[in-house]
Amino acid sequence: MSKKAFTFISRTAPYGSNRPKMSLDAALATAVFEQEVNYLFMDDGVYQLLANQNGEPIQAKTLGNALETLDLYGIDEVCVDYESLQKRNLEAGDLTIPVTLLDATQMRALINQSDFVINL
Amino acid sequence: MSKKAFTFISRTAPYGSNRPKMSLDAALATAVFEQEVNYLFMDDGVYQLLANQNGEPIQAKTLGNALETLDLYGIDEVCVDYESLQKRNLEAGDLTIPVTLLDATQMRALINQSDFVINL
Amino acid sequence: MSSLHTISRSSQHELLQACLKIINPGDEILFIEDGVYYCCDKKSLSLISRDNYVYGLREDLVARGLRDKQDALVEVVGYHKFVELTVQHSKTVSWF
Amino acid sequence: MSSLHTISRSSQHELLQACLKIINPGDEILFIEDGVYYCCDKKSLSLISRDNYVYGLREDLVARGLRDKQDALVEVVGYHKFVELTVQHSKTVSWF
Amino acid sequence: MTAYQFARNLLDQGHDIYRVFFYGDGVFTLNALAVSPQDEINLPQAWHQLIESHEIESIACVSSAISRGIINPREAERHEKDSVSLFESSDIAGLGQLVDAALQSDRLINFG
Amino acid sequence: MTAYQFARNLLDQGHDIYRVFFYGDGVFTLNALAVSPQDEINLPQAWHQLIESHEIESIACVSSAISRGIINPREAERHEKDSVSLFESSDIAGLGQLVDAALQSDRLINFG
Repeated sequence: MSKKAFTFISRTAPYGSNRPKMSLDAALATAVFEQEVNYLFMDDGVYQLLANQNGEPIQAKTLGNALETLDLYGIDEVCVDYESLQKRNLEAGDLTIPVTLLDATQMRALINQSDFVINL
Repeated sequence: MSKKAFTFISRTAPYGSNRPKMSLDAALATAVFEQEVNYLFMDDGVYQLLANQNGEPIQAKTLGNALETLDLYGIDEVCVDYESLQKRNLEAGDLTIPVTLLDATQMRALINQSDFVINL
Repeated sequence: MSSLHTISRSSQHELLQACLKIINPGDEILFIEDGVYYCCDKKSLSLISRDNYVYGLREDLVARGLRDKQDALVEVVGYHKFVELTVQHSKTVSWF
Repeated sequence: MSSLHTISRSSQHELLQACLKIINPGDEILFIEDGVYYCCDKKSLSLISRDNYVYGLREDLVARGLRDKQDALVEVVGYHKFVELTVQHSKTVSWF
Repeated sequence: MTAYQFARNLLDQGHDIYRVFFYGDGVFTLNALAVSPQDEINLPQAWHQLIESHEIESIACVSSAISRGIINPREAERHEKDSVSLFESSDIAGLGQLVDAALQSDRLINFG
Repeated sequence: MTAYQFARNLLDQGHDIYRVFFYGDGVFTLNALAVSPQDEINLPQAWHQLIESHEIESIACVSSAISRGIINPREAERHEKDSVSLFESSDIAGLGQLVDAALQSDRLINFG
């Protein structure tokens, strides 16, 4: 079976809902199948990447730490919508892992070359 | 027991979620207890009042019809945030029941005089 | 490699803005569920390029009292066409 | 008859705007859950009148990596104070 | 989670809970069949223990509960189901119990 | 509801469904204990019938299902629960089944 390109788009904040965790789990499962996996954070999704998270006081797993495993699963294309970051007064240095900042043209190209685009 | 003033605020569109129905059911239950009930529609909640709804094609109960029962339960203060209506290019004539249009000052007074304010 | 984009929540959720950031020429948009409120929202619809054709799902428009109120830009379709659209495009991107 | 307003979702959901439409002088605002992102959002905070004191829940700030990043306008409190605030005000209005 | 932490702190501070009323998707919080991953809190279990240890009255709204399959033996029999899913520390009743609680209590606090 | 109508129309038009995968809160759609008001559609029941009559493979994601108390006899035994809640027309399996379905099918359609 040939390798397909999956792009996961995550647009929601961590902890407030289960969606970021669902998206991450699905992406990791896809990586296990040795497919090409891209991860794109947009809108409130960029909050998932903030450094110094600590889920302990609300008895939740720290999502920021979980995202650090993307690398271990061979998902190296972790992309962020630059505009979403700017709008929240954040910059790459505020984030817990290295990311690729994309503008609209680059995001369009990423979506266009993907076989599957999964918003979770 | 003295009569208390309950104000229900409904801010979400019908059908897409269960929240409008939850709000309506809670308001009707409150009216059954012979309390003062005010109903305030804000933001997407004003869509609940649109005339000519018909839930049949999506196998749902028609919420617009259900709102017509507010009157039967003695809930006559059905209020709408005028700004939310305007923002959606709607006017009172587009709605299925008669409503009282409120500006911010009037909404503040309504909330201030309420013993309970319930957002559902 | 064109895409069908389904949008299923009202403008309060800003899904159209997110979708428009990544949409490609030739992609099409289908408004479903609470997304059909966009079908009567000239201002939001004006943000969509003419390169992207726009549909609204009839069942959801009827339920919400919007049938015959949709903008002229929007083609009203049923589930039959919804299925066909997912076949015509190589992938479907669902915004919810 | 003052109120405590709790806001529990991020600015993407525009709960603060709705709350500010109906807030009265002397009412207070407590940001909880995803609402705590507002605590670092100068622009949104500037919409709040000085007649309305603003709190952020510590546990939710810490979880999200926002501890010590909140604006000077925001007083950080724990659950103990959260309970006290609901007692001090005659009613609590929850925005979610 | 917030509601649970709030309830615990409220009790620690010497206040009383007249009733907890679970409405809408909130009734899933009373699902006795839920199992959490080992490193995460089991919120239904935590609520169940809090309710039992403090003898709190806990009600799941009947229409919310049965439409979501959160049922006790009584509702299971009525609707001819073989299983039950509601913790036995909670009961099923109508929305009147919410209105009554608002009227009987000093404060009504709502969590989304 | 939209996903159900879509699936029905797709089958009517002569297409095949390789697999339906329920994830997150979607697993509640497979809750056999849910009872709807008489004048409303029982969506879990409708899905169950569609799945049975067309012999569709239907999977509930294991982590989503057990954390939400949607369990079959196998999971009930494993986690020492007395009740089951999953329709017997569906099975419980891992996320790999979603990835496999994407790779084996001509189209993957996602509903929120």
